[in-house]
Order: sequence, then structure tokens, then C-alpha cells
Amino acid sequence: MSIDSGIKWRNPLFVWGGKRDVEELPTIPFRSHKEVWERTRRSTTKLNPVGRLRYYYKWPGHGATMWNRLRYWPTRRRVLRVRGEYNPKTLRAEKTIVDKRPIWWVLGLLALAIAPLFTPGDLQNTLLTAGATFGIYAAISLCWMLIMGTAGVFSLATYAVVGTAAFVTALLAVKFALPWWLLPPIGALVGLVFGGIIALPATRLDGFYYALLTLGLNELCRVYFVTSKEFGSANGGLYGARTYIPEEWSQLGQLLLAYYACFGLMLLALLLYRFVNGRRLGRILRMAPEKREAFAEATGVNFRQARVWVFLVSSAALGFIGGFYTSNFGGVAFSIFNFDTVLLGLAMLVIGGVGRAEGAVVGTLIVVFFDQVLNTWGPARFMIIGLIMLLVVLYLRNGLFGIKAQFRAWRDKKKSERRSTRAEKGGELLPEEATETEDKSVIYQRRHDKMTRDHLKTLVSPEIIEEHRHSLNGQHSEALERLLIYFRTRPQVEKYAIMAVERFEGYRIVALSGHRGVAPRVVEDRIYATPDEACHGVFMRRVQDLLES
Amino acid sequence: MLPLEYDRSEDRDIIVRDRFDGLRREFLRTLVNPEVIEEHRQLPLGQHSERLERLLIYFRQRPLEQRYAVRAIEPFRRYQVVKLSGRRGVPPRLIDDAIYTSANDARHGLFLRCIRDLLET
Amino acid sequence: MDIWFIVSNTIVLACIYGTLAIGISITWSSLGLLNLAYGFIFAFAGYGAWLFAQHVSTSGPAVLAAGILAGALGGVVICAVGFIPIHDKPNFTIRGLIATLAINLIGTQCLLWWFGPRSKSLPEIFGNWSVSLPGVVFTADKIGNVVTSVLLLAVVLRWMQSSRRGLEIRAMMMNPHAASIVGIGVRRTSFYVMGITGGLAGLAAVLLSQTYYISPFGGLMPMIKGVSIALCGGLGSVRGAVIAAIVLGLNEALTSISIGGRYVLITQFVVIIVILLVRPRGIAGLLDKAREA
Amino acid sequence: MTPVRLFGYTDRLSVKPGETIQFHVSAEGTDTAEAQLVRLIHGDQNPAGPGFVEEEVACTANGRWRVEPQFTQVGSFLEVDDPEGRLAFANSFTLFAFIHPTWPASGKRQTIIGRWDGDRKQGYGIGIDEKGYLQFWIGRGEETERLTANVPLQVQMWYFVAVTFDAETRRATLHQVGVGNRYNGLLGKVALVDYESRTSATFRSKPGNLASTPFLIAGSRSRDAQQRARVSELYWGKIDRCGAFGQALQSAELDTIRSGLVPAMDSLVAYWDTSAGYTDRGIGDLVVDVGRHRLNARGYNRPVRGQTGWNWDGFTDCFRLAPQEFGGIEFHADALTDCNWKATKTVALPQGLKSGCYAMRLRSGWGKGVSEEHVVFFVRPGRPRARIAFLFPTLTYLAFANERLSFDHPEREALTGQSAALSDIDIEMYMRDDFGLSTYDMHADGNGVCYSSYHRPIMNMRPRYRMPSLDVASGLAADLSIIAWLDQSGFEYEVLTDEVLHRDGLEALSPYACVISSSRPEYYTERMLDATEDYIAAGGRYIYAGGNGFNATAGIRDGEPWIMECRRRDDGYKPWVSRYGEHYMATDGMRGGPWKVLGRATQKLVGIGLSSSGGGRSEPYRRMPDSYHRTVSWITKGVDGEIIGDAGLANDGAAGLALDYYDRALGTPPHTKIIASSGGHTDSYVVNQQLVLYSYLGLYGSYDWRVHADMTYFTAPNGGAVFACGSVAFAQSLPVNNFRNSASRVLANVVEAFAGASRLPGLAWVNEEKQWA
Repeated sequence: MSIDSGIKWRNPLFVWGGKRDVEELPTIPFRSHKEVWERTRRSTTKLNPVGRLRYYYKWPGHGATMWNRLRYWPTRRRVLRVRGEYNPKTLRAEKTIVDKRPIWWVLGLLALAIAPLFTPGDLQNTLLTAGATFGIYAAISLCWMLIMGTAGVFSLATYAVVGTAAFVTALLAVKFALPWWLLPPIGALVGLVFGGIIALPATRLDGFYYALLTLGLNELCRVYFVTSKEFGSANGGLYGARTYIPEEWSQLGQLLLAYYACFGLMLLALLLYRFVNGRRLGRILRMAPEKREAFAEATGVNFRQARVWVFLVSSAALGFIGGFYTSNFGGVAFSIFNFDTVLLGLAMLVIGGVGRAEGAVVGTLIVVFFDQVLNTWGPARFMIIGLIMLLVVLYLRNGLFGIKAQFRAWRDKKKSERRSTRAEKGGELLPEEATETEDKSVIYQRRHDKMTRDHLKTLVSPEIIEEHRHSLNGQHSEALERLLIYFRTRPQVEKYAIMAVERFEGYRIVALSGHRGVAPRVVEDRIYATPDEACHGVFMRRVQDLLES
Repeated sequence: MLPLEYDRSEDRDIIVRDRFDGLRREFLRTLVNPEVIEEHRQLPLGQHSERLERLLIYFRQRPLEQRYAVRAIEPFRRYQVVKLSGRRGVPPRLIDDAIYTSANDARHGLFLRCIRDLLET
Repeated sequence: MDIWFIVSNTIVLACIYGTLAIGISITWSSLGLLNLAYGFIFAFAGYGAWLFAQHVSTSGPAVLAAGILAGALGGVVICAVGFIPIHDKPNFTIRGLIATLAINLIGTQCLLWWFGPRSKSLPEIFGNWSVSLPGVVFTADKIGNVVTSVLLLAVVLRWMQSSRRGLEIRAMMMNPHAASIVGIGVRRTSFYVMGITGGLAGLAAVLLSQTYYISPFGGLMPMIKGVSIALCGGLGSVRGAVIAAIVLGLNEALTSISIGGRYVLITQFVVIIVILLVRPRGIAGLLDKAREA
Repeated sequence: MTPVRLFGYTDRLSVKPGETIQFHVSAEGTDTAEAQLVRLIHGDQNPAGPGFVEEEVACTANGRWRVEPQFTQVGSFLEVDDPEGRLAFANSFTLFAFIHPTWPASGKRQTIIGRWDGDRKQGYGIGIDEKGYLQFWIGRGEETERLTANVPLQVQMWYFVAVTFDAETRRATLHQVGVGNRYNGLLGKVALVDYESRTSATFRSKPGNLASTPFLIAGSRSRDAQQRARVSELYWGKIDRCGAFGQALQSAELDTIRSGLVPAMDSLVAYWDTSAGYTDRGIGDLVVDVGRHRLNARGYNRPVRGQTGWNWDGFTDCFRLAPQEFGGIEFHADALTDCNWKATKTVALPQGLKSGCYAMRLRSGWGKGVSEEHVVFFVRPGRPRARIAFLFPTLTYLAFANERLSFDHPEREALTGQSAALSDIDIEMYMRDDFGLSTYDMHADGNGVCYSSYHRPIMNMRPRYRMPSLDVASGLAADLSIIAWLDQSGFEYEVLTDEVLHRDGLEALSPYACVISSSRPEYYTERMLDATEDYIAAGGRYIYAGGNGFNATAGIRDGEPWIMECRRRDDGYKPWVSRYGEHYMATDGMRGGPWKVLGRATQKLVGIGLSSSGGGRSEPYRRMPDSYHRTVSWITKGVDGEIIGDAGLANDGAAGLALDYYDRALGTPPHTKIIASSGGHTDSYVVNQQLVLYSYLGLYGSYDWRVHADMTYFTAPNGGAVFACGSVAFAQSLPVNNFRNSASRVLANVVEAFAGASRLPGLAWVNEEKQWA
């Protein structure tokens, strides 16, 4: 790097008359190490602020008091799955509620339970009837969610099952004047039978074909019941079954009873959803989604049987709901079969987000709200529902309750894109990396190391290398000594050393591992005759590593 | 620690120190050249080249009675160079009447005086 | 007994529903979109033709052309709204299906809201002459239907074989992934495909409106028939669709003769279930595996 | 005509407004002085800063004072109060003592024990003559008779010396026997040196005993020019047990005494057992006479007790473990802990005085020869009202009081890397011996100075003082930069001192929301360290505005706050080292030396601790990536660019003189953030000995990464926090450019946030960092 500038380094030991000491050696002009520091007055990349705001309240740690963890009694699950954490920034223990859904469920159901008390006078009966239908449709959506979400069978025959069960129970009720509490079980039986029939193709056909089939099936049922006489094709439905609502009650009382009965039905459906989805069946099916069926089969998971079981259970449940439908309304109309109801049902599921119980319930709430409460708007209601459904399908990956996860994924993608644009850091840590570093002195060591290396690179020159070759272990000039001192103080990992292959005959360069119990690795296979040559080899390697870094 | 001023006549390490000192001075005389003096004039304090640093280190390790110091007649305005006495209670004595306007110039004057002592003996 | 009547009925039904089924299988195999919005396109084309007939001229071929154009327009709109935004997003197939269902819901409600519930009728396209052959009478519209549908179908298929665009669509049908690599834009081709299938649906709508009236929900029954024919014939193969159309047409004619119109659907589904149990992919269903890629 | 010189000190260093304070002033060449009470605002005369600024304050004491030269008794000795004159032996007597002379050949006479009046030549005494021989002498007024041993005393060796005087035969015998063992002396058994000498002679007369002569240990009575009684012939060295008998003992009895047993004979007049009265928590000034008459001896200028005795066998290293082996009392002729000048003036301070650093400015003489003296003292608030307190490190001032390292210490210049820049006051202090030494100096006999007191004029606790070896404003002058900064910044602040912190502990600090430390709070007693730690842990907000802090232990006896004790043994910067066994402090029994070695590294208290010290050039701080985190970015608000403290009064930089660094291995709290760090220091900065297990080539500033200063911040329990500036020169970088610079900006941000009543800023940004998916 430097021309022979005629500057000589004088060896202080020469005056002592040692036989190996040379009087003076050529060296490079002196450059203070401070030049590099004085030159760097600003970071090469733009450093922008870091740190995320905690805008919500986090429960503090328990400190010394005992924290006895609550558990849902029969199961192994902890209530709200509260996780205790230690915030490295404030060094304070904190508690994070990982699973907040039980809270929202309790609040939601509580709201629904006390809703009738707050309904304004004039809207009272529309709201209560809407509430009753909401209860029923929510139950249906939940069972449908079992099929579509858990079992992953894309079936549109749900309303066919409910309709058939309703009509059959209505017929029996009218014919044999059955009491109202007998209708739901019969409905369940009918549902079971009907489910068994349509389960057969479900196992054979996959996804799409089954959807089209069930679509046609629904149409088939509609046409059959509409055109059949004993099912009351004359007056648009079959009525006359005895309902559990006693006539002598006041109109409001009846509405309230219906509302709470349907609310109870919805709770039953939730319970069923919980038992099927949360336990063994649900886990098997969740383990074997669309893409990983082959893997599930390989591992011996019989997901097909699980699917059939779920299908049958939910069909029975749908039948039960059908029975309850008749016992609630005293009969059933043909409108339950037409295509719009199926579409509305599908909208309920899709809007809420397939795969979650809250998706079904909230989806139903929205659709029923538009459908029943705003029925003064005419066809515009369906357009709105259709529009919501379309937008949800197009833009939300999995419905209303998938928004949060989808937004976070998008935000993190944006952040990582921004982060990757600032790679060149000039050897120092960026603020984001600094916050991740536990021992902050590492940050300073990086900065000091970079400055030192920049300075040392200017010192490497032929004279220095020649001097090292010549007087390896003697007194060195300041520039060479500075280089050697730097090399000596490097961390042990990958530090060069000399291995005596054959004492006084063969030496080889090895690199220390720096980890206890791990032998040094051989760097090159060249054998040096004397340790001094090997030392010079090590010096040359270190200089090369320095210049490359 | 032995008393500060005990009679050192029987100390044998004087001989070793003198020999080391002699050889060191012989080497240091070869280091003195105009560039070193110019470098010191520009930057009396701070990071120095090895040549200048060796000279400065030697001048700092001299025994107290052969040491010089800067005397601030009036801080930041008038300075002069004095020679320390090395004996408790005896004040340092004035060696020349040059007045310097800044501490660094005074330090350079002191450096030149040490260089002259080094070259003469 | 009037075997000929049965034959004529099957042919007519086969032709009309065949066009729909072919449209569905083409859309499915090339775009992977199962278009259940045909009900809406059907009604939309019908109303389009009806408007044209009311305001412009009532000459048969013009009305037919108007219907086809309206159908094509409806197809393109559905493609723009339902296909383009989500065609590259995850689990596109289910979302595509639901999107088209949603469009169908919105569309039919719009028509209901715009044109009111009363059903409209189209002027005669083929006039009302009839040809009588020993044992059976062929009315004009029946013959017209068959001739025009067969003729147009042949034109479309010929166009698909020969023309540049047709080649692209067939490439897409064969292997959409390879096609997009070779440079056939999915989006550009999807507009053509949806246009054509929309046109076919428009044709079917106009032909069918000779017998049934146009109503906002009128398109539901034909769609379901078309879907079941495509399903039975094997999504993605034109020949399968034709065969399935004939089989189901025959079945429909037979059941309406023997046990009455009410059970037409039931027998039809029984036949379909039997076929599917035997061949889960439908009669000629072969492309489905390719579709997965 | 002698040049006019004025010197003074106060009896108390920290007073409240309205209290009285006594000024002791000594003057030469004048008898009147113009006095004016002034409040000191800034001291450093560096042209880059505001220069020397003081503010005159109205006070009843302003005006002309009568002053006179005052006499100071230098040197430590023991005085026995003997009212009945039992020790004025009329007839035969015996004296014995265990001695360990550290400077026998000092060329001046030294008295070990005796009742001798040098002026009237009456009494008796045993001591060392000019040539370093043991000598016994008696005198009746006209002539003195002497008996000298024939073997010189070896330096730093233990001897048993005894003299018997038989009144009838007037025969005096002098015994000198070496009692050195393997540990307690300089030379070993292998040194071919003879220690024993027994001489005897017959005197002509008996000792005359004046009533006024006191019995002294390590000194003898004489008169000075003004005929005032003073003590001279002071002894250099250690004295262990000594005593006196009323009869002339035989050599056999002397041998039993030499073996350590004291015969319980009735002729025993006095036996001073120097190791009696030791407690676990320190040793007092009283040497107890275990004989019948309880003739206890009282120390003057506090002789150093708890030193290793003659019977110390090297097994125990602390006087608390085996008190009987640590009976040595060390005497120095140049020790000084109290000038005992007459009070020139008792001043009652005005009531509404603002809390701050005050001085009584005394001026006399005229024209060129005018001499000005600032007698500095500190006024703390009557009742704490402000939210900010500044803590003056009076203990550190005591440690450095009247230091003369650049004259006496050969390595000082090599250490600071520059030749000394002396001022007149330094030379004046070097010449006079009556102002005592600092704990950084050595007595003339080579042993370290353990005690330093403020009952003497302290030349370097003056506003304009510049430390000669570093040529930089140091001590009070440096801390006044912070006071000037606080004054101009408009913060309402009050001033405390180490003395108050030591006495009151946590109560002194707890009324304040924010406490600011000085630029070099180096010496901390255990009580002060505990108080600071409790203050921070209880939610206090501490600004460590300097470097090299909380570094060394010191001891203050409860009754006498003006004397500090300091021992030096373990690693760290030490100008001298206590001998093994003598590194436990006599005032409170604690081990001397740096706190790091005792398990309380500075990092544990304020996050950063000493990494290196040096001189010559100071460097700027550069912002570290952590300072961009929103929890701490408020600290560097308003600082444009990444350089903090580019200029300064101390060698033109904010990071210099002593550098502290962040080190998790020494106890820095886990969530501490480094706001800024300095770098690129010159080779005069060397990594401190505390951090290095063995010295190797490459420990200088240009090689080792540890040589840098870290500016850190961390939150403490109960809403407390600590902001550490990281170097001594930071305080002196505040006044640059009329207090408009980045360092001042940073400190202003921090003081504002700490003194504010609300929560600390930036506490909300503690969510988990999600940088990338």
C-alpha cells in the first residue's frame, strides 16, 4: 500500500548488542488511530426510532402472593389461558390473557340473554320474533359449521335435512296429535336417517362434486314437498302441530318464551359444537385438513370415519332442530327449502368465517338482523347481505374473525419489507438489533472493532509483512505491534493456532473451535518446517482475513 | 516503602539503573530529528508516533530532581519552565526567563530543554 | 306409443341444458371457477332480450343475438367481480363458488327489485309453424331450439378448435399453470371464457323462454339441471356433458311419461347418484386431477 | 518585609442559614484583612467557559477583621495526663518499650518515651540520636548526661528497648534487643545484621523533674521562638507496648517483659497496653494504662492505631481477629489532623441565605502584593423545599486536600502523560509543612498518609484551583461548573455535602425528587453508599453526573466528622499501599481499598463503573443505537447530529480524565440502555488495574475496547431511575459556548424529566418489539 517512504524504524534493543537485533527496518509513516474516530461523526444508514406503544392495560405479576391457576373443572384447560411473562424492558412480571374468547362469549351470551329487557316498545315483537328465528338459525349454522368447518365437507343440504325433519314431524304431529316435547327427538331420528343417506356419497365424492350434489338434493326436496299433497301443498306449508307455547299467555309472554326457548336451543347447539369440535373428533379432523389428507392417512388417522361420524351427529342435531322448529312454529312452510334460504345460510357461515363457532353465531346475527329486523326495506336487504357476503369472500381470508390475523400478517409483511431495505449498517447495530441484544456492551464492541479494523487496514504494507517475516519474536515497530496486538486479542472462536505435527520438523495451521470439547479444525494442509514460518503463515492469514472483512 | 530521602549510597541497583539508562540514552539520541520536534510542537498532548512517545516516556521516568515542570504565573496567560528540586520543602527553581503564552508552548519549551539535556550529556 | 315424442323431448332438453352444462364445464376446467351465477345470467339475458324486444325490434334472430350479447355481458361482469380479485388467493375454489353464489343472490334480487316479480314473455322467434310427421307433431320452436343450439354449439366448438383464442382456452383447460408460464394471461383468457359461456347461457335463456316465461328466479331450475348434467358428465369434458345431457333428457322424458312430472327431479338425482357412485368423476371426468395443480 | 499571606479554615463545613460558623485565619505580613461573604458560582478560568464568577452576599461579618499569625503543632504523639506527677521519678526507675523505627537515620533527634523539657534540659528520656543510635539521657538543667547504644537501629525492624536507672549507684543500663520475626520486619533471619546492644554507665546526677513537663510518648516538650510550649524531637515509626517501673529491674525481669508478660509488681507505675480497648467497630484515640494508676495517654494529630505489633505472626491480617497482635501505633513527625488555631471570628449567617457553596473572601495587602484567600464552606437548606439536590463530594475533597503528587510522586507524570503545570499556591504549599498532607501523599518516612482533615487550610478546595498533574480544574473548581449550569438553567436546587449524607443517611436525600452527584464522587463510606442505594431503590431519581464515582472506601468517626481515614491495599489506582495486616481502618474496622473488591462494584449502584483514567485529550460521545428507542429517545431530544459533548473545559471534550463503562459482569442492571459512548482515546488512558488480572501489551486506549465512557439510563424500583454521564470531564463540558451545547441539552432533558412530578417519560413504549415476521 505504501511506497518506500524511506522512514526507518529504529530497534531500541540494538544498543544492547544482541546478536539477532537489526539496527533499523523500513516502516510506514505514523497514522494516529484517532483519525478513523474523528472521521466517523454520523451513522451511514438512517436510524429511525424504535419501540412499540403499549396502549392497553396488562395485569401486573403476582409478586409474592400465591397465584393459584383456575382450571375448567373436568378438562385440563386453564381458564383464559393466562400466561405469565417477564418484560425485559421494564423487568416487571406481566400476565397476558392468551385466549380472550371466553370473555367475549360470556359477554355476548349475556347481552343476548338480557336483550329483551331493553327492546323499545314499538319494535318489541319484531325484535323478539327476529330473536327467536336468530336462535334457530344460529343453531342450524352451528351444526352446518360442524360439517363445513370441522369435517371440511362442503355440503349445502343442511336446510334440506332441517326441512325434511320439520315436515315429517309436522305430519306425524298433525296425524297422531303428538305432544310437543316428542317432536324434536323424532326430528332427530329423521335427521339421522336422512344424514345417513346423504353421507354415502359424501365419502365417495370430494369437495366440489358433493357441493353440487347437495345443491341439487335441496332442489329435489323442495320440489318433492311442494308437489306432494299430504304435506299440505295447498296452503304453502303444513301447520297444526301443537307448540309448547300455551295460548292463554299474553302475546309478549309468548314471544319471550319463544325467544328464550330458541336461545336455549342455540346454547345446546354451542354445547354440541364444543363437544364435537373441541374433543377427539374435532382434533382428528383438524389434524387432517384438505391438503394433508395423505399424511393423515399415512399416520393411521381414520379421518374418513371421523367425517362420517361428524356428519351423522350434525344431521341428527339438524333433525332435532327441525323438530323443535315445528314445535315452535306449530308447523313449517315450504320457504325453508328455497334457494334463497340456502344462500342466506351460506352467507351466515361465510360472513362469520368458516371454522369458528363465533363465526356462525355472529354471521347469523348479522344476516338475521338484515333479513328480519329491516324487513321494511324489501329486496334491498338481500342485496346488502349478498354484497357483504361477496366482499367478505373476496377480501377476507377467513371471515369476520379472521380480520385480526390477516391484518397482522399484512403489517408484519410491510415491516419486514421496510427492514430489509436497510441492510448496509457500516458494521454497527441498528436500533432494532440493539433492542434485541441482551448485553449492550456487545454493541459498543462492534463499533470499536469496526473502527480498529478500518485503521488497521491502512497499516498493512509490504514493509510490515517483511518485518514480521524477518524478526518474528523480537521487538516490533509500532505499526506491526498494533496489528499483532489486535490479532492476539481476538475471541477464541476460529482463532488460528499452530499444531506441531512433528516436533521441530512439521508444523500446521489449525483454527481453535472456541467451544470446550471441540477439537480445532485443520485450516490448510501445508506443513511448515519451523514454528516461525508457521507463525508467519498465521500472520499472513490473519492479515488476509482482516483485509477481506 | 523506604523513607523518601534515605541515603542511597549502599543501594547496588543504582549501578544497574545507570547502565540501563546509559544504553537507553544512547539509543534515544538517534531518535531525535526535526520531524519529531515538529510533531511535538503541533501536538504536545494526545496520540504520538512511537519515536516521540519513546522520548516522552523517557523524560517522564527521570528521577524527580532531574525533572522539569511548567509554572503557571497567570493561568491561560503566562507560563514559564522550572526545574523540580525533588526534596520536600525545597521549591522548584527557575532555569530560564522565557515566558510562554500557553501551557502547550511551555510544554514544548520543556521538551526542547529535555532534548538538549539528552543530547549534551 | 309416441316414442318420437320422447325422442324429440330429450333432444330439445338435451340441447338446451347441454349448452349450459358445456358452459359450466368449460369455466370449471379452464378457470377452476364453478360458476353458480348462471341463474342470474340466465334471467339477465332473458330480460336483456325482452328489453330489446320491447324497445328495438322483435325480429327473431335480433332478439336471439341480443340475448346472447346480454348473456356474454353478464358473464364478463361476473368474471370481473367474482374471478379476477380472488383467482390467485388461497382456497380459491370454495371462495369462487361462494362469490358466484353471492353474485347470484345480489343479481336476482336486483332484477326482482328492478323488473318486479311479474314474469315477462318473449315474442316468438321461430314463428308458430309446425311440421307434422307420422305420429308426432314438431312445433316450430322445438325445431328452432334444436337447430339453433346445435348450430351455435358447433360454431363455438369449431371456433375453439381453430381460432387463436380458442387455442388459448383449450391450453388453459389442459394445464392452467403451464399456460400461464407459456404466456397465456389467465386474466385475459378468463374474460373470453366467461364471455363465451355467458353467451351460451344467454342462448339457452332465450331458447327456454319460448316455453317458460322470464322471471328473476327463472334461472334457478335450468342452472341446477345444467350443474347436475355437468356434474354427471364429468366436469371439464364437453363430450361427457353432451352424453350426460342426452341421458338425463331421456330420463326426464321417460319419467314425465311414466310416473308423472313430479318425480322428474328425484329420478334424475337417483340416476346421477348411481353414475357418480360408479364413476366419482362423472362419465368422462378426467381433467379434475389436472385441475388440482 | 515578608510578603502578605492569608490562610484560613472553618470549624464546620456544612451549615444551615442562621447558624454560627467559626473562621480560623492565620496571616503573615499583615494584621488586618478585608472580609466579604461571597457565593461561588463558577471556578474554572478556562477562557472557553464563563471564567471565575462569584456573587457578593450581604452579611454582618463583612468588613475589616483583625488577623494574626497562628502557630500549628505538626506531628503525632501521645500525651499522658499525670496530675500527681507519679512519673516524675525522683529516684531509681525503669523504662521499656517495643519500637519499630521507620526513619532512624533522619538526621534529627527523636524521643521515644520520656519526660524531657528540651528548652530547660530537665527530665529524662529515651530516644534516637542524630546518627540513628538508641540513646538514654537525663538532665538537671545545667548539663545532660547521655548513654548511647553501640549498634545502630535498623529501619523497619522491631526492637525491645529498656533502660534501668539505679538512683543510689546512679548506674544506668541501656538494653536494645531485636524482636523481629519472619513477618513483622523489613529484613529476614538471613540478613547478617546484629540488633542487640547492652551498654551501661554511671551518671553524675539524678534527673531533675519540672512540674510543668508532661510525660510524652514519641515526642518531648520544648519552647518555640515566642516561648509557647510545643512538642519537638518527634519520633518516626511504630511503638507497641511501653511502660515504667519505680525501681531498676534486673535483666531477667526485662527478659520476661520482652517475652510479653508483665510482672504484676507493685513498682509498676504505668504499663500502656496499646492493644487494649479495641472494638469490632474501630479503635478510639485513648491508649489505656492497665497499671494501677490509670495514667491513660491521649493522641494528638491522631497517631495511626491498629498497626501490626511486634508479636504479629502474619497469620491474621486484621486487628479485629487478634487484637493483642495489633498493638502498633504509628507516629509521623509530619502528620496533621487539626491546626487548633484560635477562632478569628464567629459569624452568624443571615437567615434567608440561598443554599449553595459559599466562601469568606479575605483580602489584604495592596497593589501587586495583594493576597486573596477564599475560606470555603457549604450552606445546606434549613428545611428542604426544592426538588433537586446537588451533592458536593466533601469526602473526596478531603482525600485530595493539599495533595502534592506532582512534586513527590515520580510515577505521577508517567500516569497522566503530561508534565505538571504548577501554580504559585502549589509551590507555596510544597514549601510549608504546617498544612499537612493528603491521603494521596506519603509521609517523609515512606508510609502512606491515612488521615486527612478540614481543620486546616485546604489549598485545593479553592474555586480557581487547577490540579497541577492534569493541568485541569479539579475538585471544587470542576463541581462549580455544575453549580453554574444549574444556576443559569433556572432549576430550583439545593446543596448537600457528603458529611450530611454520612450523618443523616437516607433522610438527607429522601425529600428530593432528583439528586445530582458531583463530577468525581470517588470516596464513599459504607453509610453513604447504603443511603444512596436505598434512595434509588425507594424511587429516587439519581443523576451520576461524573466518573470514577463510589470507587473507594473511607472511614469517618461519629464524633469527629472533620477527619477521614483511608487505607489502600487491593487493586485500583493507589499512590501508596498499606502493609499487609494494616489495611483495615481504625475508625470503623472496615477493609480499606476500592468498593469493587469488597463486592460492591459501582455498576451495581449506578450502572457504570471505572474502566480507565488518564489525561491529555478528552473525546466526544457518539449516540448509540439504543438511544433511538422511544423509552429513552427523550433524553437526546434537541441534540442534532450524533455527537454529544464535542468541546469542554477539561481537555476540550466531554469524555475524559476518568471513564466509566457498562459491564454486565460487574452488576449493571439487566435492562440498562447505553445512550451514548465515547471512543478513540489516546494511549495515556490505560485500563484500570481492577479490570485486569495480569498486565499485558495492549491495555491502552488505542487498543482496548474497554477504554471508553458509556452514558447509560435505567429505571429503578418504585418509579426511580438512574442516568449516568460516564466521565469526569462531562461536568466541565457544560459551560462551553455559554451553556448552549449538546451535553448541556442532554443533562437539561434528564433533569427536567427527573425533577418533574409526573411519571418518567417513555414508560409506555415497552411492548414487545416485532421487527420482522
